Amino acid sequence: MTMNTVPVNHPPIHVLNEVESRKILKEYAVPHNKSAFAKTKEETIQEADKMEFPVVLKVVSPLIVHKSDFGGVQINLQNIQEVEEAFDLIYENAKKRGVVSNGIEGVIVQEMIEGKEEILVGIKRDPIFGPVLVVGLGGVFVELLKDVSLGIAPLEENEILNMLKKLKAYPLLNGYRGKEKLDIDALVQLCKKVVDMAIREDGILEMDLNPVILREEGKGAIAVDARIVLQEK
Amino acid sequence: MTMNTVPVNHPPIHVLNEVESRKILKEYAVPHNKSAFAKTKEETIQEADKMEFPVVLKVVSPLIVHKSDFGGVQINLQNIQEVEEAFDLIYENAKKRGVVSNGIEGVIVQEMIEGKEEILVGIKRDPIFGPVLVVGLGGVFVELLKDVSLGIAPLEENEILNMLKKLKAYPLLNGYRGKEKLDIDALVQLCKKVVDMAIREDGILEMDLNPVILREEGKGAIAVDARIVLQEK
Amino acid sequence: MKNDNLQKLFNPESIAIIGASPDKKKIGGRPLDYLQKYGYEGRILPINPKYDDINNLTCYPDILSAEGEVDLAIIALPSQAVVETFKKCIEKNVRSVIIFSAGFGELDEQGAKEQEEITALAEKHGIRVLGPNCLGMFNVKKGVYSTFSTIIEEEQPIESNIGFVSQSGAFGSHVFTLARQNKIGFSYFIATGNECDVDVADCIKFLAEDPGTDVIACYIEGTKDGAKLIEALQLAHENNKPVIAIKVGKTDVGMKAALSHTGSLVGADTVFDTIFKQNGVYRANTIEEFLDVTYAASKLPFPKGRNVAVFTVSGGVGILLADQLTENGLLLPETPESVKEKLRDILPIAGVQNPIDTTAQISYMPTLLEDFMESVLSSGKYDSAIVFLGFAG
Amino acid sequence: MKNDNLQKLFNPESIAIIGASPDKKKIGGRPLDYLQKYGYEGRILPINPKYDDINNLTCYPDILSAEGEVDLAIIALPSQAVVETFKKCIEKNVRSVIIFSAGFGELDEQGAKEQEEITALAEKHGIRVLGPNCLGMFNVKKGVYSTFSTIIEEEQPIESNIGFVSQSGAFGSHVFTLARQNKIGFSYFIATGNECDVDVADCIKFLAEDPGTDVIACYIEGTKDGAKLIEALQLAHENNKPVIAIKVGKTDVGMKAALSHTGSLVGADTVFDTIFKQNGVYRANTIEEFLDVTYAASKLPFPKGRNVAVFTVSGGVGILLADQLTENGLLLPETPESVKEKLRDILPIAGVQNPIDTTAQISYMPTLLEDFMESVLSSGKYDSAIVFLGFAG
Ligand SMILES: CC(C)(COP(=O)(O)OP(=O)(O)OC[C@H]1O[C@@H](n2cnc3c(N)ncnc32)[C@H](O)[C@@H]1OP(=O)(O)O)[C@@H](O)C(=O)NCCC(=O)NCCS
Ligand SMILES: CC(C)(COP(=O)(O)OP(=O)(O)OC[C@H]1O[C@@H](n2cnc3c(N)ncnc32)[C@H](O)[C@@H]1OP(=O)(O)O)[C@@H](O)C(=O)NCCC(=O)NCCS
Ligand SMILES: [Ca+2]
Ligand SMILES: [Ca+2]
Repeated sequence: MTMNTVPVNHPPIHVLNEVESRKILKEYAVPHNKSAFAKTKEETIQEADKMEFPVVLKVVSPLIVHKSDFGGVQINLQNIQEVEEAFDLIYENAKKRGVVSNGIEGVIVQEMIEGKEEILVGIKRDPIFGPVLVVGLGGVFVELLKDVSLGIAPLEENEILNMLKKLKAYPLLNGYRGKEKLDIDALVQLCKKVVDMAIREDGILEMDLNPVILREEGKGAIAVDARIVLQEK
Repeated sequence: MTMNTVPVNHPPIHVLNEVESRKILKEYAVPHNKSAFAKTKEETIQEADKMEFPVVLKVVSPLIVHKSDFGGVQINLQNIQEVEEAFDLIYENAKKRGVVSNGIEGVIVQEMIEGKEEILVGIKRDPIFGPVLVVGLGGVFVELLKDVSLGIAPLEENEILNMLKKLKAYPLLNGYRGKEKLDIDALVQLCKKVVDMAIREDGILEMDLNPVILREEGKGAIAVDARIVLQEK
Repeated sequence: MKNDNLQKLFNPESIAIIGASPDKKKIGGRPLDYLQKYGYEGRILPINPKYDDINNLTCYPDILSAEGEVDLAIIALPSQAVVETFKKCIEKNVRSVIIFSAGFGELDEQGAKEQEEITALAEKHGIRVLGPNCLGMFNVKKGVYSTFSTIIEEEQPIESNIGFVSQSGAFGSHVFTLARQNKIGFSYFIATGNECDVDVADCIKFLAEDPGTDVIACYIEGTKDGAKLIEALQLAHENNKPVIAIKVGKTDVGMKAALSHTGSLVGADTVFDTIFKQNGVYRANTIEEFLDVTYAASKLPFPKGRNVAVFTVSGGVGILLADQLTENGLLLPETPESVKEKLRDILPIAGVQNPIDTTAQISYMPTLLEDFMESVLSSGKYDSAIVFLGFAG
Repeated sequence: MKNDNLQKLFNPESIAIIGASPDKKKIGGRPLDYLQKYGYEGRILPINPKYDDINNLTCYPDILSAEGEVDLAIIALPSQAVVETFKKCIEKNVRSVIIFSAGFGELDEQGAKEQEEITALAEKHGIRVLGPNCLGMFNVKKGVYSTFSTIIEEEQPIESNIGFVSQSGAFGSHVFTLARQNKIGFSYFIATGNECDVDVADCIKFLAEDPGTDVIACYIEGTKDGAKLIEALQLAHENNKPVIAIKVGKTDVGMKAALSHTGSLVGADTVFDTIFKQNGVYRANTIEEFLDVTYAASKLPFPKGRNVAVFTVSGGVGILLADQLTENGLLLPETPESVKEKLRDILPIAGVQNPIDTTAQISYMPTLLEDFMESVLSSGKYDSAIVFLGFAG
């Protein structure tokens, strides 16, 4: 047969920013930390005030790609005063590297989530077979060892659990060497919601929750960063 | 043929403690951090005084196996005062768990080495083929992924380098994702010395340098823990 | 009705060959020759304006003048004549068509257009089409040889419970011939060609429902309809028919890219791999493995568990088998103590620990293997047994 | 002198068979039969007090009364008689001995003691011993058939440049027979049995220095002298003779233990694996792979680099080959643009990108493959070529 698994003409795509992406997560009740966009220092303080401390600030600027290297991410802010200082610091750091205020759209304020492992949860819509769920442990496991598990939607909870069990790094989630077990169940639930969302929202071409923070048993799995790529209609 | 690769009668063995093991390392110029055994607080202070700060204290007691869990390891001690406090803390922690002074032989004081990766360097003497060098990255790479490289002595530098390159984790040593390259050359030299030592000292049945601290290029590879198993003659 | 016509395609009571020829070397001459010499019992209707009769069969000038109902028409004409002829088949109410002719989607724009026209007409009229650019198929039990492949020229194919569908005619022919050399036969052999209508998924579904097929072997390069393929694999799984697939294109070009986003972790081949795993398909990496696993699945029941007893005439091969079984997730539980004693009573020098070594004494004690197997397997501890006899020392 | 005697063992001018028999079915009758019927040109001296002559050869009552020098004595007597007979061989100044008899180290304490005695005597007198408990050996070129194996009963072995040494007689026989079915022969076939003196390393060294042997195949279960084995493998490597090994016992029991110390990371099999890798030995995992790789190494030169051009009659098989080559670290560089044009000139419908698809047109254009290969390989871009023709469609 003539090979035509890959369509030749890619339709135009649209990459949602973190704020836009989180709106979709919210709609489908995918657990994620509280997060808000703020244009000014005043707005930043207002938003932080509605959250549980500690919080994190991240710069939002089309000019700044590697936020952390840039001093554009300030973590572990314990109170409003630290938030104010961090806001100023981010703008100073940007200025030092040549980005002044009007090159910055604002900041994202979000609750800081601490956990035991960082997980990549992703979706890729295959042109022939539809949404593919991808999970793996963040960092070297995904990047260096390509230790990821794939599943074609639809997927039941037990199928997702089996995907996790196929990871070489799975023992790290399941009480490795006497350490506490992590909340695998919550991770499965989160993945299930992500898959169901991808089935419903057929405009989603690609999605990365990277990382999802996984905590001890009973303490949940929470996405702290999100990126969604839509297909323009 | 009749299978007889494994001898039936194991000769008696003798496990050297860290202090004894380090003596052998010194003899063969295998790089290791300065380390001393001290029976009393006074001796501890004297020994620490001869070292470069920061230092580390570790309890020495046949009753205490998992030193860290026990509060038996105190790191990053910047001056004599902190050493004194740490000494007391170790004894207090032990007491809380039911080990009083006469159950404790003393402490090991050693210079604290910070680096980028922890490497396992080991020797196992095969009854048929002699010393086998084993290298791998500490933690999950060795323990979970069994990502180790083996080499039969004798081994030249280039052979040892090839062993390192065969590790799945090798990229982490070699400037992974724009990070600094580590001192692979120093690690190779250290391994070479270990292999030559094992060839000369035919009483060495098994040896673990776990970990060897590997630092950025030019900054060396230094064993910070050592355990040698001898065959009794 | 569409599926009924799949029955007419693969299991026809009457076959018209448009472009039939008395010359057995011609592409239109071969199916006629095979159908006749291997005793097809349905009606054969050669169609060719040049002849009144071919090999003692009435030959019709065109399909419209053919007598009676036609379940299947084979079109073996140059590509220019295909669309027009196909339309006549529709007019004649032919239920299914196989188009051997090349020169369609695989060749150029013009060909692709004509192929699309055939697809649209087939859809509209509920007529099933295999091809174009296709080697055809055969159904051994019913003696349906709708193919011009020379692989069956010398000898009638062996019948078995293995259904084989291939997206490549050349690959299919090669595997068929290798299989025959190993005395392995098939229930159906189907080459799908350009898949303008019937595709590999349709064929898997058909075989999953065919009572004469217990195992489905397929060669896949790709598909246009993912959901249909998954459905077909699930159907086979539900019907307890193992599917063994060989899928080329492992070396995903996309996978070479940086791994920063999910997108770059998911190549076209990894998706196929996942589908195979999710649906219990055995993916073979080599042609040899493809045939070996297919054949094993066609002859042996599925073991109930992972416990294997190994019997050999050579300790070394016993360990070799133990290594390979263990690497593949199977277990070799120890021989129970009481059984060991029984074995030692039968032959003191035997290796009684699983893998069990009968030694070369097997040549001198005619019931040795039988007695050993009886003793070991009656323990109820094992789910399957492997016997390696080797060539005598 | 010890090595000279290895020549006498594997390449003797005179062979005494102690326990020779006119009965071809008896273990002492078979080597005599093989040596005679396959035309051994040296002297054959049957030894047996029961006969004056066997098959027209003078038979001597014992080895001491045998006429002239004896390079090799084969002992085919019950185990009780072996040590005594071996001593007589020393007295006679026999250079080498093969002991077929079982009942030594592999059986019990008593046997182990007798075996040690033989080892000590061999060492002391510089006489080389193959066995005991051993199937023997053969050297095809010289027609030396010092074995009782029935694998060569029906047909004389094929000669080739592959030397084969096996620590298991049963494994050796099986592989020999499989090889012959595939028309693969050997220079030497050696089964080492209990290795009371000559071991697998000695044989590898011998083969590494044998001018008629280019490739060494070996089956290994273990060794007592690690340094000697490494030395032998290094010698083979230096002499550019590929070594293909099959070693059983991958499933290291020790490896199941916790991985806290170096000791538990190093099982007996991983050490072997390391030795193989360090010395360029190809370790095969299955008997099939063992034979395939050995045969390939015996016929083909080593490619100078990793660049492969693939020619097939089937696009699918081309991709399959590309997958497997890539997985094994080889490269399939693109066909140069100018070459592509040449190929298109020859055949417009060809797949001109490496893997190159000649299509089934190869059946109709007799010089197509030749022309394609000439065009592609003369680019100088490729180090090796693979051609897959398959069975015709
Ligand atoms: C289909 C194909 C084989 C026809 O080629 P061909 O046999 O040379 O074609 P011809 O022109 O000789 O026509 C075949 C016969 O049909 C007859 N014919 C012509 N028009 C006809 C019509 N409208 N109705 C009936 N018969 C007709 C011819 O007279 C001829 O009969 P003959 O053999 O007795 O002379 C060729 O076009 C083709 O596509 N080949 C490639 C097939 C292929 O590789 N498929 C993919 C496999 S993986
Ligand atoms: C070696 C072995 C085969 C001998 O068994 P056998 O042939 O039954 O022995 P026999 O007692 O018949 O002796 C053989 C011949 O030697 C003769 N013989 C006896 N003593 C003799 C002596 N001192 N010198 C010479 N000949 C002697 C016998 O008369 C007999 O001759 P015949 O066959 O003409 O009667 C047997 O002991 C054995 O070990 N078998 C296992 C071999 C094996 O499996 N090896 C490992 C392969 S992987
Ligand atoms: Ca599912
Ligand atoms: Ca070396």
